[in-house]
Amino acid sequence: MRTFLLKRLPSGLLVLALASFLVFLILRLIPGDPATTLAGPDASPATVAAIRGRLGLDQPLFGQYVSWLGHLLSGDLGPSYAIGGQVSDLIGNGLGATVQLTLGALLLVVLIALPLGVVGATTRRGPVAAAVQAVTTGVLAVPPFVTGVLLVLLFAVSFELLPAGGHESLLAEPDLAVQYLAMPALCLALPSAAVLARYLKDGIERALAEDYVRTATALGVSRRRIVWRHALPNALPSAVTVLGLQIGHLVAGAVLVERIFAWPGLGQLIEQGVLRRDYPLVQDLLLLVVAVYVAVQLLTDLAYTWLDPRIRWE
Amino acid sequence: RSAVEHARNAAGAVDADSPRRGGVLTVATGIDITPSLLFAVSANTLVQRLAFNTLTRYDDRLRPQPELATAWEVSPDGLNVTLRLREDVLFHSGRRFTADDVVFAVRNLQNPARSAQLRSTAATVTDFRKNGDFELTLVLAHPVSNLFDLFEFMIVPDRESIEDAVTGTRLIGTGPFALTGRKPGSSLSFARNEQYWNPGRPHLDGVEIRIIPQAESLLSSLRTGQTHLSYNVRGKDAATLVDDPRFRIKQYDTGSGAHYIGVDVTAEHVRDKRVRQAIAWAVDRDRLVQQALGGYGTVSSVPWPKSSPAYTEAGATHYRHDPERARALLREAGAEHITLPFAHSNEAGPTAIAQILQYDLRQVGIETVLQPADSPTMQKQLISQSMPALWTLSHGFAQLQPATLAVSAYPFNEARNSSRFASPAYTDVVQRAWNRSDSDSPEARALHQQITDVLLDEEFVIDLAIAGLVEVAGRRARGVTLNKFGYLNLDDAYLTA
Amino acid sequence: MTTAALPLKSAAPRGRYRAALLSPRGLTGLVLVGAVALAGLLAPLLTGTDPNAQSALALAGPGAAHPFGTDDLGRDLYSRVLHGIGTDLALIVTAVPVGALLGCSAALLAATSRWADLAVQRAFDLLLAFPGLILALAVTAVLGPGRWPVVIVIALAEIPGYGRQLRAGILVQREREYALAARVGGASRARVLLRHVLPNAVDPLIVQTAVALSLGVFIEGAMSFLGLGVRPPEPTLGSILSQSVAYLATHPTFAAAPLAATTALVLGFTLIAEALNRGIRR
Amino acid sequence: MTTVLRVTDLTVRFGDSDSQGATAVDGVSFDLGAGDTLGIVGESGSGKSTTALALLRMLPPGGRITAGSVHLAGQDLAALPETALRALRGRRIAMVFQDPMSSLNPVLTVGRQLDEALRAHGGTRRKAERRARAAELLDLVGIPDAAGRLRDHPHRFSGGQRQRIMIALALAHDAEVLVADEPTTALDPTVQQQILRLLTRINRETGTALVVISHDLGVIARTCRRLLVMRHGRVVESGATAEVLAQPEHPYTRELLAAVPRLEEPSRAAANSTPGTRPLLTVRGLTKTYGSRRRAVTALHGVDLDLHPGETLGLVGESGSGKSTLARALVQAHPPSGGSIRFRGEELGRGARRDGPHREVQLVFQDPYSSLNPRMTAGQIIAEPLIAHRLGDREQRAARVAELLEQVGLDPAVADRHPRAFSGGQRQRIGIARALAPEPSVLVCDEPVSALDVSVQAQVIELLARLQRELGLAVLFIAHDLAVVRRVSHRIAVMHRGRIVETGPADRVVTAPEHPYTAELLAAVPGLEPAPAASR
Ligand SMILES: Nc1ncnc2c1ncn2[C@@H]1O[C@H](COP(=O)(O)OP(=O)(O)OP(=O)(O)O)[C@@H](O)[C@H]1O
Ligand SMILES: Nc1ncnc2c1ncn2[C@@H]1O[C@H](COP(=O)(O)OP(=O)(O)OP(=O)(O)O)[C@@H](O)[C@H]1O
Ligand SMILES: [Mg+2]
Ligand SMILES: [Mg+2]
Repeated sequence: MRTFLLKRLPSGLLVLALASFLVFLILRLIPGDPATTLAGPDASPATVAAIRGRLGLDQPLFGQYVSWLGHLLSGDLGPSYAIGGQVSDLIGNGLGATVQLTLGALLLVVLIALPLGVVGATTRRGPVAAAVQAVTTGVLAVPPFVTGVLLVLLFAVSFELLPAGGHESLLAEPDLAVQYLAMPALCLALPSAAVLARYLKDGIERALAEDYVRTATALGVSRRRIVWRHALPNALPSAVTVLGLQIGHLVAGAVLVERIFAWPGLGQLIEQGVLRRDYPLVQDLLLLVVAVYVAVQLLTDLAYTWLDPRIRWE
Repeated sequence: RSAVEHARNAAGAVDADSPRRGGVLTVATGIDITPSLLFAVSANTLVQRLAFNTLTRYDDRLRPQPELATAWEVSPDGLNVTLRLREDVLFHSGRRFTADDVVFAVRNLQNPARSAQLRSTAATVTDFRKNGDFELTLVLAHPVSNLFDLFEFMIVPDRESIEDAVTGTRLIGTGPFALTGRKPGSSLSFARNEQYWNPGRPHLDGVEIRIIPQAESLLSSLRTGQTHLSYNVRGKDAATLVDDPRFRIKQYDTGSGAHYIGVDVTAEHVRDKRVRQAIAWAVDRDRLVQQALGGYGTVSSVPWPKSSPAYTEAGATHYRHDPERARALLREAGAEHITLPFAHSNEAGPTAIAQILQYDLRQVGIETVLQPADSPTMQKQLISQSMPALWTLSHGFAQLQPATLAVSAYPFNEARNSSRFASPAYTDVVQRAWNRSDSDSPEARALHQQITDVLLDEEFVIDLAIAGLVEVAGRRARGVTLNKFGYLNLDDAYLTA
Repeated sequence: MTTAALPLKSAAPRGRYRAALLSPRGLTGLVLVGAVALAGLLAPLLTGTDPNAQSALALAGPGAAHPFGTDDLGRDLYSRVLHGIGTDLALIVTAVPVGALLGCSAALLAATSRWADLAVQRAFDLLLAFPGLILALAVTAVLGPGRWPVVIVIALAEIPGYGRQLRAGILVQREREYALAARVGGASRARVLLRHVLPNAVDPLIVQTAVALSLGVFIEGAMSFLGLGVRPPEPTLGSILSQSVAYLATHPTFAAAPLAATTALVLGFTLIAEALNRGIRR
Repeated sequence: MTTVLRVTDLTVRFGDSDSQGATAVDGVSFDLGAGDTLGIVGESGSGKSTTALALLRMLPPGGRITAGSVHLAGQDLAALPETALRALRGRRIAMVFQDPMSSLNPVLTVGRQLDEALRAHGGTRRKAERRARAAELLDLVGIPDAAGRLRDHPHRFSGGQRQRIMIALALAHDAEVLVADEPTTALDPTVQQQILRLLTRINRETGTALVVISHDLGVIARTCRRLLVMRHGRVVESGATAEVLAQPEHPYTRELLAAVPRLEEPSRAAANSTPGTRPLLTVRGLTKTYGSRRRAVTALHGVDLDLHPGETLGLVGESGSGKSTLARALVQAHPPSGGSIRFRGEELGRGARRDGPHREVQLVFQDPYSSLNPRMTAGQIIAEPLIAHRLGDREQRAARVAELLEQVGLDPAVADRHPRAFSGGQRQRIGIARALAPEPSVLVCDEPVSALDVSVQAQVIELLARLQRELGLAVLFIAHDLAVVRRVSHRIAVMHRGRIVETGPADRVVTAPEHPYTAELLAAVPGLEPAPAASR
């Protein structure tokens, strides 16, 4: 385990370094300029130039990159250009909400996908199979920006069951927070859950055709147990891979979902930052996302070796 | 506990129909403030008049009323303006407001970094003469017709915390509410300023500004009672709420800006002004107002809203939907089958407008290639004069003294604009309209008419419609007003049960 | 001499795929996808209305003149949806194979050496770690709006999915004894990989492809929603849907037709994938 | 004696339609009384496994019971609904599958799988009790440190051990009928003896009726009172084991008995060919360590070996002693950790031919199930080495494939069937055909005949002998059936715990073993005379 981590760490760091460069470059590829957004709609070119000077945007690109990295490594994220305040505070404020949202969604993904996948793999025809098919299809066919608005119209406007948007801290007000969380998390989770359910279903069907299932059947193990205890564990390693991939989609999806539900998380912050070309903020945020993602991949690989004992750590 | 109830109760239970103390008013807006643009008019100007005050305030007919300045006097030559200030005003920090703060406020706007649109007007103030702490004379380089636009525009900040203000961490002013918390991209919270100079005001305990970027979600938050007030409801959504007794909808005739087609007058084909006029004739403005603005807007060929001194019926209706005439003009100009690039913002609303315009132009033989871009990109192109031949955007600043438009709004700026339009005649008439101390004399009106005539003839900015500024308020929110720049004034606002 | 005289022939793989597609499930899928695709391909024949022709009659409900009603700019939704299907299919049919090809090549490359594997894996991480919004913004910014950025973003998004699935399959299969046997028989590394391991490792890619095709429509929609999609006024299912969102409460029929089309496509892809999978396992 | 299992007229067909299909089991009938023991022997591919699977209605996809019935305690298993059938499986009728490698769940620990078996029928035992019972079962089948190994996953066990775990699973419920399909193919004589004793004991003590399928008549003779001989899906002869063995009636049975190699028979190798003097293959100090440094398993400890042209070297040894590891090292399938392998004096894995196995050294894999590519047809599999070594054009290859199939006793028409559609023994022969395809001069056979009935086995041995005679083929013959090994080998090497403990002329090693382990092995070999328990 420790050797595994030690082996993976350098490549992880390399990814981060590469990512930092890409992040930096991509932002500068996008047209528009933080100075013009800062200067406002009716500013004169002189003002813009002055702001560029103040922000150091007139420096050579490589110099800007190095100075950003330097600050980053010294732990000083510096001030944001356009949103105001320190980048570290901004990220700190949004982090909780986003973690709440993505973890909530992740939980829902698993809770939805597992039964859908299992039932999908075991029932071939009949109303249940049709219902499962309908759900997995519908959810993948309706994009989240429609789902989100529909959910709000249904549960907030018509039935007045849940608030239309907003956020409460799970730690401070757990009972309210859950109600605020319900719709955004669901909206975020549904597409990933449908995808995961697909793979689970496929994996379970595959496992059910294997000889060891024949063994279990011959032992008289009940169908239910065969599916859950014998076939499912064999489908899990690949499902975990897919889940790892889906976490990337969750983070990307958070941008959209946070927007629809006015959720004060990092997704909103990224969007705001991009819309205002707040370079330091977006750079740091994206790098954070990359870091989280690299960590998630590491975890999935660990989970993989844990779920499939045949795979060794070398 | 139900979060739905909880969200509504955030407003506090107040039961009478008369102005009552208490409650937190929740305002929904589509976009967060940009702290660095605190001293400029930007997409979100809700906070300016909450945390700050201005020197004077316009009434409905652009007549100044006292705020921090209780009296004022302009010398006959228009070069000296003497202001008498309130003496009982404290900043949120507890410091007393004096003439020095006005001096600072004006100097602050002269700083290009503040990006104040009325910087040119502020820059005419060359000297300050104080008579004690509460009287002050501003010395101007030349008379200007839009001085009180400046006083309506200029918020008076605390000079000690100005750097915190432009980073959005602390807003110290003299206004009715003090900023208590900001979650960037999400919300701003304000609490009542207990030492507010206006006695008994404000009624509200606090104000919460919620940023809800998704238009549908913003509407839902109003409909569920989670928020009480918004100015960002799309016209087409407002239209669906008109008959709903839970809402009051008010349209300000100052407009929230005007939609226009900008033209690069140096670009091929459109450098001929007949082509530009043809475009003006080609657009079906009525359909645009109906389909893109949900009927909340006024068809207009000029920038001026009805409230402007420069408004004339003839000017507003100068160009109508007349494809025949457009075709004739194009024929005359020898530009019958042309293709032009056409930039627009990639948000849903502007994209719809651009498509309508594209379709109308095609009907007269002008093909356009739409170039959607996000707003920072548009803005950069606008400021750096790198727009393609055509673009569509909206502009402000026509709701005030007409001279302000031509010296402060970038599309119309006589010295430098995105259209690369320059004409001595335009410069001359603009300067004359601006360099005078009055704006409602017959002479001034004649100058305004001349400006209008130039605009209508040259059509480097092709005005299409004045967008309605729509206030959608839940039944419970009362006494809400905006100033001419869209600063939210909640001095007299209250919540009913 | 004893011969197990049972000349029982197992169907050739191609035959099995065909049989799978002709199962009720597969046929339903084919019919669904075929019908939608045909409608998209034949759009110019099926409707004489210009999909971009506007009129004052905005947001009309379904009727004789406009079978699906009109959109907010008075354009005929029937014509727009049909043309939109064509555009979407063109997009995903170019993007998904490209993404699949790149992803699979990367997975094969990863199978050649430990270093290649590490590099490819980390490249996937990198590709996945960027939120789609940023990727879409950057690509659109560089290329300008249009079809290609959408194709590229979809393709980029599919690469890691294909790559990882295939890599996982290859890792498992290559340890199987038949691969070793092939090597002992003298097959080169490339031949072992391509001829022996690959055919056994591609099964999960069937589901992957169904999901990828569905996600293609999905991504196109998200990009349209963010204003980064195909250049307006060209209709796409995603752009029609994102327009319709504003009218979900007041004019729900606006969204109905594009949703029906995407649902039929997704369901069709799923059914075909399931049928193929069952065919293989049989 | 009451009848617990009555099989009447059982018929199984493979394939979709009748025209295309094939009858694998054709009207098989037999009765099994409580506490009875029945052996099924027969030709490879004669339908033994299919019969066994049909008893529990667990046929692979494509297989259907088209006629007949299987009555277990009055219920017809062939017609019972699935749920009712489930209640019987494992509890009243249990089964050991022929292929232990893929029949254990790779991601569940052995303890979990035993636990699942124990709780399958709603047993009221508590967790600790089940655990104790699981350990007891593992111990019964002779797995050392049973309690400790419950936590291990199947891949940590050797082939023979896995086979025994399968048996332990089947023993979980003291079923009335236990069907064991080739339960001892992967076991060396000592362990085999232990397992057969266990089965006999269970039969005696709990009255479990046994159905043992084996191609090894010695195993049947030792465990079963009655015997059934199958061929082409039909029962050709049945009766008491002792009688059938003593006076076979059907010509096939006679043929079978005649083909049974006996340990007492001297080696025929010398008569077949005379080995050359210069060794073809020289192995010196070969070591092989599996796993990482911390959890290393050393499978080979400095093995020395010489193989001469035209020679057959028999290799016997305990299960898990490193025979397969050695075989793989010889064909360059796994790089050795130390030592050298020289072929015609040239070091393998060095110099010019660095990257890959040598055409002239081929291997027949031990596991006929996993070593055949499931996506290829038998013909393609056999043709692979020809393509790889660019031997012949398409038609020549097809001809060669047909020839090879014929040589190993398969109909050339089966060339376009996939491995799934073959029986265990048939697959093994496909593996042999593949190894022979590129005309090697050294053939390493890892248990090439373990799943073959004696007549096919004889045929394969004759094929190898002919190749040796005509082409001077050198064979390393790994097997646990000492009689076969003695018969085919010039010399025999005995392996024990990664070392070769004894090498010598075949007859000498069998008649006068020097190493105690060799003696132990020899003592455990089952003969054809029925065991005392069976002759009650
Ligand atoms: N891949 C592996 N990783 C770790 N250990 C292994 C591996 N393969 C084999 N071993 C171990 O190496 C030893 C020798 O295994 P090998 O397969 O050579 O035995 P064998 O003599 O062929 O036995 P059998 O007669 O059961 O086939 C065994 O103890 C086994 O547990
Ligand atoms: N899945 C299948 N599809 C088609 N034919 C099959 C299938 N499985 C087995 N067969 C055929 O059925 C016949 C009987 O096979 P079975 O496995 O019962 O033989 P067996 O007697 O157990 O032989 P062995 O001793 O070699 O294991 C064989 O000829 C085989 O080719
Ligand atoms: Mg068999
Ligand atoms: Mg072995």
